[in-house]
Amino acid sequence: MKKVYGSAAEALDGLLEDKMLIAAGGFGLCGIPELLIDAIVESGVKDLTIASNNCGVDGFGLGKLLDTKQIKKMMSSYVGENAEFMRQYLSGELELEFNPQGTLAERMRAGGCGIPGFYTKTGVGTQIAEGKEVKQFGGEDYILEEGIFADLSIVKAWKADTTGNCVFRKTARNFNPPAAMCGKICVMEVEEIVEPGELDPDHIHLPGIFVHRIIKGEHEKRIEKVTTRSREEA
Amino acid sequence: MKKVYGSAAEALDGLLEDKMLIAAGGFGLCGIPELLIDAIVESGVKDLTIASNNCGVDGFGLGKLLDTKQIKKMMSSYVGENAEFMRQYLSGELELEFNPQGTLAERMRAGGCGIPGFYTKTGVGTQIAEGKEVKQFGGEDYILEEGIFADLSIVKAWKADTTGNCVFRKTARNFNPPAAMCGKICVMEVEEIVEPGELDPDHIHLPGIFVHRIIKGEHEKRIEKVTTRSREEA
Amino acid sequence: MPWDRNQMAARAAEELEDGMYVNLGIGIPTLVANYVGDKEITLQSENGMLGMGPFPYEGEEDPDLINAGKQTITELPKTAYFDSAMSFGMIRGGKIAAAILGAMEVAENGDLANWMIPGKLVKGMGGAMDLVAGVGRVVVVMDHTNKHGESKVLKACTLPLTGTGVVDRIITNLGVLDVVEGGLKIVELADGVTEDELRAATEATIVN
Amino acid sequence: MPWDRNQMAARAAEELEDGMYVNLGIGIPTLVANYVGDKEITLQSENGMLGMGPFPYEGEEDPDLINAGKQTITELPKTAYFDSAMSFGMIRGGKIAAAILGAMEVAENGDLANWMIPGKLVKGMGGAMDLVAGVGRVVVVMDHTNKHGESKVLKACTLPLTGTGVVDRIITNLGVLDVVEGGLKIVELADGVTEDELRAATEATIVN
Repeated sequence: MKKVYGSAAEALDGLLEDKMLIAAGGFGLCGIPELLIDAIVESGVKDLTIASNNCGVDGFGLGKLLDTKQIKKMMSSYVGENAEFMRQYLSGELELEFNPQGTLAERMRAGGCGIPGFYTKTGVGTQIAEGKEVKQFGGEDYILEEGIFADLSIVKAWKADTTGNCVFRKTARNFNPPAAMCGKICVMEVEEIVEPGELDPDHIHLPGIFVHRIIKGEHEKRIEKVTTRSREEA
Repeated sequence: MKKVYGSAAEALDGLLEDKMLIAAGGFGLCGIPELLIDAIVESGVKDLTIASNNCGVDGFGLGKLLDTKQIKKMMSSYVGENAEFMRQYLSGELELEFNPQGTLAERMRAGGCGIPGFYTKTGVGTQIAEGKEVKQFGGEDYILEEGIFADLSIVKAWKADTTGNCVFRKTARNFNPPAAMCGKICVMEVEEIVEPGELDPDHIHLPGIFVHRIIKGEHEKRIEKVTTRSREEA
Repeated sequence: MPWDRNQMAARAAEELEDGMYVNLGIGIPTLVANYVGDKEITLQSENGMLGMGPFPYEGEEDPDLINAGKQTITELPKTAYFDSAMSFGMIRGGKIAAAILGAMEVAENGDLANWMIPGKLVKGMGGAMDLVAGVGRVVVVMDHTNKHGESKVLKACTLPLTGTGVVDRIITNLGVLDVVEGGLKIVELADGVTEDELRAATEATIVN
Repeated sequence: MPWDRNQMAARAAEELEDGMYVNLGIGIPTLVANYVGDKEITLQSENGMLGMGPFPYEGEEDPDLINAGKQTITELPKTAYFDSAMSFGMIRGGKIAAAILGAMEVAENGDLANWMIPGKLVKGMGGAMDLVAGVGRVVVVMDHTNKHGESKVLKACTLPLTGTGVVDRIITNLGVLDVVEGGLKIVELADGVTEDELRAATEATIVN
């Protein structure tokens, strides 16, 4: 079964539908599936619900899908870097379901692992708990959160072998493994494709079983906030 | 904070109590914390409840703690390799709580991740579901399983740095990470201790935050079932 | 003549398609790996491995490399290792296309019993309950009758269940049956086995 | 004279003990790292890192290496990377000894509001709700009053909560208060700040 595709558009061929639920990896602009986002913009698919920790920035990452108004709803923990997001949200054009960051990550992992619901203390007694079942364990309240079962996952890894076994680099791993796991189909973009055997089987972060289609491409890897120290501080 | 201890007995000093719940890593005899088990035998602590996929074999691994009758109850998925286990169980000396293997692993991970309960389809309609809450998601039945919060974890890794960051080798990883995560205190035995920086931060399987005490020692690494093929088959 | 163990394994191998991730149980199911031919099948071992290779050559056994049956095995270029929580994540999450498992009893409604004989055999379910609950397709491979000649293909299981309504196909020494609405449907007869012979050895309802 | 940002950060650093794993929020909490001195503190960044190092030298920024505030950072010899599910596993699981966070409002019962001003600021809670629910000790560092001179240390929060009863200690420009039975207890006054000044700036009940 050939998993390697020639381009993002080819890899997404037949997978996109209006109103679908897409889980996307990345944190801020770090480790985001840039190429697949561009291809989704090109496709014109609309009314998307996207589960992603953030929604990019104005004009980059998932922000591009805001500019084209292809997103109906976001499931995110933090959307503060994006003026267009705020505009669409405050004007009622865009729905937003806030998820605490850890709850969002766990909901994705749970969906990928066949767990439809789990209890967490996160958000108990807050707006986040509204409408959610509360259950006591050991005399303390926990709320029920549901697994996310996405129609499609779009993620970015550093290197993958042709069977989909892959590794991430530093903090670019972030939401990519849980996002990859929770999709019926997972499409992954990488910086390098290698042959099976080139990755040490003990070093693989996400086994190929979770990855259905792979593309390689050039990434801009834009930095959101360049912060440095001067050499004198050393 | 010094995490490296001189011996298994030193590493367990002050941690053992009658009737405690211990989570142990390993699958069969692969990746089991041999040295810590021996030290627990020596300690004479008793009425233990042990969450471990298996209970060793007669006279090796957790089987040693059966011989000394230090175990009151096992939480396991498979105990078929151990005649003394069967004898104690059938005579009523030993309690046994069967957990499907994946449920056991997930219960350990859940405990380590602050999740007191989760729903799974595994075991629905079987003996395992008896007495457990059933809940529907998407029209299908799931049962509630609870996180395991152990008093102590005993696990075995291949290499750890002095801060507890560690790596496992091949299928000796198995239950060790989830078992390590679910203990209030985790004691780990390894084949090699290295300095921080010697393990690539992208290769670490279990971050040091989950590991409180570390010892290095010689492991027998007994093989349960040697199976080979002849060279002619090649 | 009914199929022998290897013929049953060979027949079971026909269930597998190129690209599938598959979990094989202990016993006859393990033999299935010998009959996959050119198909690119990736074997999962639930103790934490994808891409399970054959047994090692003598002297090359590695105590850190075993399968779910605790046998020494080898890795392949495509191998990946992971922990037990991740392993059953992929099983429970439906990422494994098929499991081929042994059984003590199968019922016409797809119920499966393969983990316990009360008072006699109390070894445990291992990963079997997770597998039948999670994988896409469950194929049982077993003898059609037990040592006493009694049918193992029943109207209802008598032993504690591993899962309810989980079996899709049964491959026995006498033939192949599918679990369908109302009972079992004969898909295939073993060479030289007549439909009457198979029906006689089957307690379960057979539908057309 | 009330403490400035750096003095507040220095005071917050005294909360940390050798060997602790700590999560620092954005703003003043980030400065705390500058004042830990010889103590062996390991910083967690909830986007997937333990052992966070300082900002990189100019030209050495790595787009794959950022903190939870999206700033470029560096790694240390003890660094380990992991995914977001694992990261919040350790947070929710109580493995982080302390979190030092900013706040918009804190109430005398330990309620914390630091993520939203309805109709005005709707950025999201990020990892704050998980942190306050999971870590062993929550220390808030903030100015005692807002731009309009109104107390941020309240009888009850007016803004949407991040967590209920989660704050253990409050460090402000005026001093240090602990959440205790019945209200807040003054632990320490900033240099030159009188108890009367602190009480005047505090809406919450102060107990002895």
